[in-house]
Amino acid sequence: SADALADITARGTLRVAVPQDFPPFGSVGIDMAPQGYDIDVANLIGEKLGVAVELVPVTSANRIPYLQTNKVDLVISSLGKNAERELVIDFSTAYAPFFNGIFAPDDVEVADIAGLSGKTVGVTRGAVEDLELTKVAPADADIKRYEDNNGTISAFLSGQVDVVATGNVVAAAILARNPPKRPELKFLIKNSPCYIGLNKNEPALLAKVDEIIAAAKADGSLNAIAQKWLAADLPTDL
Amino acid sequence: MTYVFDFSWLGEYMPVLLKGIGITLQLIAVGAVLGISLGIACAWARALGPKWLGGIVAVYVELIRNTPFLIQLFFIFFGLPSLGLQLGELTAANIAMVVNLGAYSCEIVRAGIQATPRGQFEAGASLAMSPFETFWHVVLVPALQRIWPALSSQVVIVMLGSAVVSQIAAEDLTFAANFIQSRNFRAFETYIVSTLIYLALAILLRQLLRGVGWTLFPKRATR
Amino acid sequence: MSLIAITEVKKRFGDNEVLKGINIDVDPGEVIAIIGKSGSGKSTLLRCINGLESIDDGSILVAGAQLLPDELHLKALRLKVGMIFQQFNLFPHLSAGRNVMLSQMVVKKTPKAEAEVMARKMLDRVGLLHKFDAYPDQLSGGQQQRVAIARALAMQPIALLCDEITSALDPELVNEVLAVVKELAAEGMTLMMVTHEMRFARDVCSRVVFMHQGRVHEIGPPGEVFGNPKTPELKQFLGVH
Amino acid sequence: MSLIAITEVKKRFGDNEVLKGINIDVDPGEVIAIIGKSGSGKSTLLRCINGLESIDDGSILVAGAQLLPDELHLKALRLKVGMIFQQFNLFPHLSAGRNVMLSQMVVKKTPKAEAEVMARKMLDRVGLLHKFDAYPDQLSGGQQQRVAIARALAMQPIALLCDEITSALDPELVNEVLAVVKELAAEGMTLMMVTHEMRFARDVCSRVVFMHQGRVHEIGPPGEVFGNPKTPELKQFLGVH
Amino acid sequence: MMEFSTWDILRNLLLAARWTVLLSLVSFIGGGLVGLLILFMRIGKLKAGRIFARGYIELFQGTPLLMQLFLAFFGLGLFGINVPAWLAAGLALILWTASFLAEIWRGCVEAVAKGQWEASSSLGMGYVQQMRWVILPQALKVAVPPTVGFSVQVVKGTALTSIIGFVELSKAGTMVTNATFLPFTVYGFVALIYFALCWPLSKSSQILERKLNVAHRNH
Ligand SMILES: Nc1ncnc2c1ncn2[C@@H]1O[C@H](COP(=O)(O)OP(=O)(O)OP(=O)(O)O)[C@@H](O)[C@H]1O
Ligand SMILES: Nc1ncnc2c1ncn2[C@@H]1O[C@H](COP(=O)(O)OP(=O)(O)OP(=O)(O)O)[C@@H](O)[C@H]1O
Ligand SMILES: [Mg+2]
Ligand SMILES: [Mg+2]
Repeated sequence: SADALADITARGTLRVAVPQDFPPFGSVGIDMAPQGYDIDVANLIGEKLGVAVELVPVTSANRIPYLQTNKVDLVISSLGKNAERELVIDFSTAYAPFFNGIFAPDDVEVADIAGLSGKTVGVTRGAVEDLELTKVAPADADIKRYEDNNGTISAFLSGQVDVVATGNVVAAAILARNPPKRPELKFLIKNSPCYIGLNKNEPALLAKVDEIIAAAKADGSLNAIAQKWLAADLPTDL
Repeated sequence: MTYVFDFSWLGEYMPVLLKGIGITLQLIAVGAVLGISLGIACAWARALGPKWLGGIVAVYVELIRNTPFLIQLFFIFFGLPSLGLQLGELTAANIAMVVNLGAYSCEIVRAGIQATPRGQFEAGASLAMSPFETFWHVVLVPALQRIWPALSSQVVIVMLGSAVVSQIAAEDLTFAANFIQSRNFRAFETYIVSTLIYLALAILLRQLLRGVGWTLFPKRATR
Repeated sequence: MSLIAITEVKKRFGDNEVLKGINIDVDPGEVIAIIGKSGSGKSTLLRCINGLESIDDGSILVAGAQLLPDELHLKALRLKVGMIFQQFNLFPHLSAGRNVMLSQMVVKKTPKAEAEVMARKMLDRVGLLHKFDAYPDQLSGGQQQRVAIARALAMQPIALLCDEITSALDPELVNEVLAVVKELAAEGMTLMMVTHEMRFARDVCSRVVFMHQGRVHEIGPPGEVFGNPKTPELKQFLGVH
Repeated sequence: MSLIAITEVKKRFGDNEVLKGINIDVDPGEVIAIIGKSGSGKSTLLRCINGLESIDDGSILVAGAQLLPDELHLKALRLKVGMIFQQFNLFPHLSAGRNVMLSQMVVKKTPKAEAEVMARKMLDRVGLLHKFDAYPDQLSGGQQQRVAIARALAMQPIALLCDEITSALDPELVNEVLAVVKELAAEGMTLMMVTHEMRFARDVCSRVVFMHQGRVHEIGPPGEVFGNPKTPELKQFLGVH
Repeated sequence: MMEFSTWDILRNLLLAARWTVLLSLVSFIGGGLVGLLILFMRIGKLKAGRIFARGYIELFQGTPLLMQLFLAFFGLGLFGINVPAWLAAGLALILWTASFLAEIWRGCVEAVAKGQWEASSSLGMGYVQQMRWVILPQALKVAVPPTVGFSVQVVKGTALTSIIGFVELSKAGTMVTNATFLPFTVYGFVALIYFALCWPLSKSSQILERKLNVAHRNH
């Protein structure tokens, strides 16, 4: 395929890898259809490209292979960016904010990053917060990396970890369920936004996606998505 | 599509891989030793033990054999804490392996016991050995020898099945592979490498078990 | 006093009454041959005496002690009475020596060294000392049966029960086993043996029991039983016309 | 011309030379008994003649045709020479009748109805027509062996090889099988049989082959071989002193 | 987020279990056919066939099914061979199942007494005729219980197809858990459904085994 953008237009569908295990970015409704921030962004891009959208639910283990084997055109799956990853795929401009926080019940004392020393911290393997936490956590913090968000939350709720690192919105989703153990925000690690992933050497597609994101930021439609799923405005520096 | 394979990350992530291999090996070592022991005990209970105990064991065996390992693992790791039993992920993984292999080896060993000629039990009895002494000294070794190949295959199957312990953050070989590919997005390379390692481990394990069989059963015990 | 006193013993398998009231008294040093057609209950009788089958009625006394079906009594009984089977039933995973040592060590808690001395002595007695380290499948049938005898002897029983111990052997091997039994008889061991070797029974036994349909049909010294069978059944069995 | 001509046949298993140059010529209608100690190569010889083992040297001619180890020649040979085994080897999943019908239908493509007629005829010949629908495990050993004979006969062979066909039978059942064999011999069937039934060999056979250590040690009419054994080995084997 | 009722959870899991059943059936039927092929190679007269079959069995029994699925779907995709997920899942499951069935069945064929080969040879039957009329019918009887028993492994094995996008029972369980945060209810149901699928199979294999032991025409 010479040009992914041309292919998409010719095909008339945009195939997007989206998460279904990471609310509020992506999960399923009672009809098992994907829903969430990432899904809305996918639909937005499809709409702007004038093509139908085909959502492909993925996990952190297979989202990149889907892209690399050309089974999807874009990965909109709350991807974080690092130098290593940038060698393999390209990233668009940021399309969503992600506030990484450290959360723990009231009675656990953690004031800052150094306070994680000696603590067991749960995190979802390969997620934005995992990359960030790995960078900044003290050497003697015991980081447990679970397969998916579900594992992380279950570990926290069952007391297998003292502390979780996750997005504020994710923690909010848990709090909304009134669990026996309440993940209260202790401090934010970093605001590390999410990017759309796409194959290397697709300048036309990359440019188009960036253009659509920029336009959506400008016309407030992206902000509407943020309001809907994160119950907050987009940060101005995104 | 022209994908360029790149294994240059191997050096950097070697410690992660080695640790993963180490944990997988540890899991299978503990699982095999304790699991087979549990299996033998359960097989005794089912084939020769008191009826009520055999009944309990039967329920355990059926439950384990008819539900996925992953679900069993989840119940041990996420479920037991609500009963006040907090286990680390490695302990939980080890227990799950033991419980799982225990159920399978119970059925295998039981078949071996049941294939024992009745004369062996009677010879033991007529030498004034108690039923348990007869089982332990007379029946067990030939029974194990009879089913050793089947047991070995089951151990390899469980070793390969141990991959799912990565889901509770136990840092086995599959965890290592998933960890690496979540950092560098080199999924193919990491999965190919880990598949080859699993294959090598499976072959090695099979050989090892054959060797164990040779030392445990130096003589052709079955007829 | 008789060493083994069998009184009105009955045994049923389901509806099938296999022993219909057996009475035999065996004196110390006696050698009893039990003969009879297939299915007449010979094996069942021996198995009852060894407690491998429980009896439904009657009593069995060995050296004055009653046979009761609990583990303690059974163990005590089996220490007194050894049994040897048609199929040898050697433990295939143990060498000949170990076969003989095992029950001493497990049951009597004899120290290993002592058990080994006894095993060597017993294997020597059956002419197989040189096979101490051989495994059962390296031995001929006759040798295996002799190891089985040594194994039973090592428990120092006061009586031995032998159930067709030469029936599974090739004709050439029968004699080596019978020679051992003959020697035991000569040494005063009390023996009850089911056998088809009529010549052997005639030569070695003090009494012959002819069983028929679960009953002791004739009993007496071999000269009488073989020389002058009284019942038509025994005559038919012996092929006397 | 001899029906089966065995010339200088040698057979090795690894280093173990089991047949060391066998020469026997069998005329049509002859009944040959092969006797000898265990391990002397009797079974191996029969198996070679039937092509179950390939020979390393020498030649075997059956009805003038050379035994060659390719499937076509083997099949032709086996249509001429039937074999019956110690362990009967009936097909356990087929009734007696089906056992006899199968090879006719599969190998000779005989139509089913015709095969059934033949099966009934052959089962009748061995006295088992009434067992046509019985399965092997419903038959006694002697009956099973007779079905095996009927099965071999149904292929209308010109010669039959029998390897200790009564050894696995209880003494009472031996005679019913030997009676069938005797009848076959009387009808002129060419037979080569390994047997331990010396009396039978003496009564029925035209010649006796004594094998010893892979060689034909003595051969001759039964009167001569049994009445006047020449070699010490045969004497010892027959228990003549 | 919409609320899942217990019924919603169960309904979605049951819907997803249809995939589990379908995938199991596919792998079992396909795996049976391929397994038969491998079996014939493994016990056949052709040396190359035997070596291939041994290597095949070693490879597919020696690597995790998860990786086999991954490589069948994405690995082939890398070389531009665009296999749809159902094909990749079917392929990997069939090849994996076949490797186990071939070994199970080989044991059964070898359990047929040597005398059966010899008797049928001496009646003039060729290799194929022996197999068809004498060996396989006997092997088949002993093969049924372990084969049914193995099908339980296949049912559970289908869970791994989620790596290539199948939303079967296990995956549906994870997805619903992520939407509901009710791991116990959800996984409890998942375990129950698996048990309901697998237990009858286990049980029937045991019953078959007992039946065969009673009516043994195999000696
Ligand atoms: N465990 C058992 N269950 C049911 N019936 C049995 C059992 N053991 C033996 N019998 C039956 O009891 C009867 C006597 O059997 P037993 O073995 O004592 O005969 P036997 O005289 O030793 O014969 P043989 O010479 O064949 O050994 C037979 O009819 C047999 O079928
Ligand atoms: N398939 C085989 N592989 C190796 N050695 C064999 C094989 N078959 C037979 N032998 C050996 O060949 C020799 C002759 O065996 P064979 O079975 O022909 O003896 P036999 O005269 O029939 O004895 P028996 O009376 O015990 O049946 C024996 O030493 C035996 O161990
Ligand atoms: Mg008996
Ligand atoms: Mg032979």
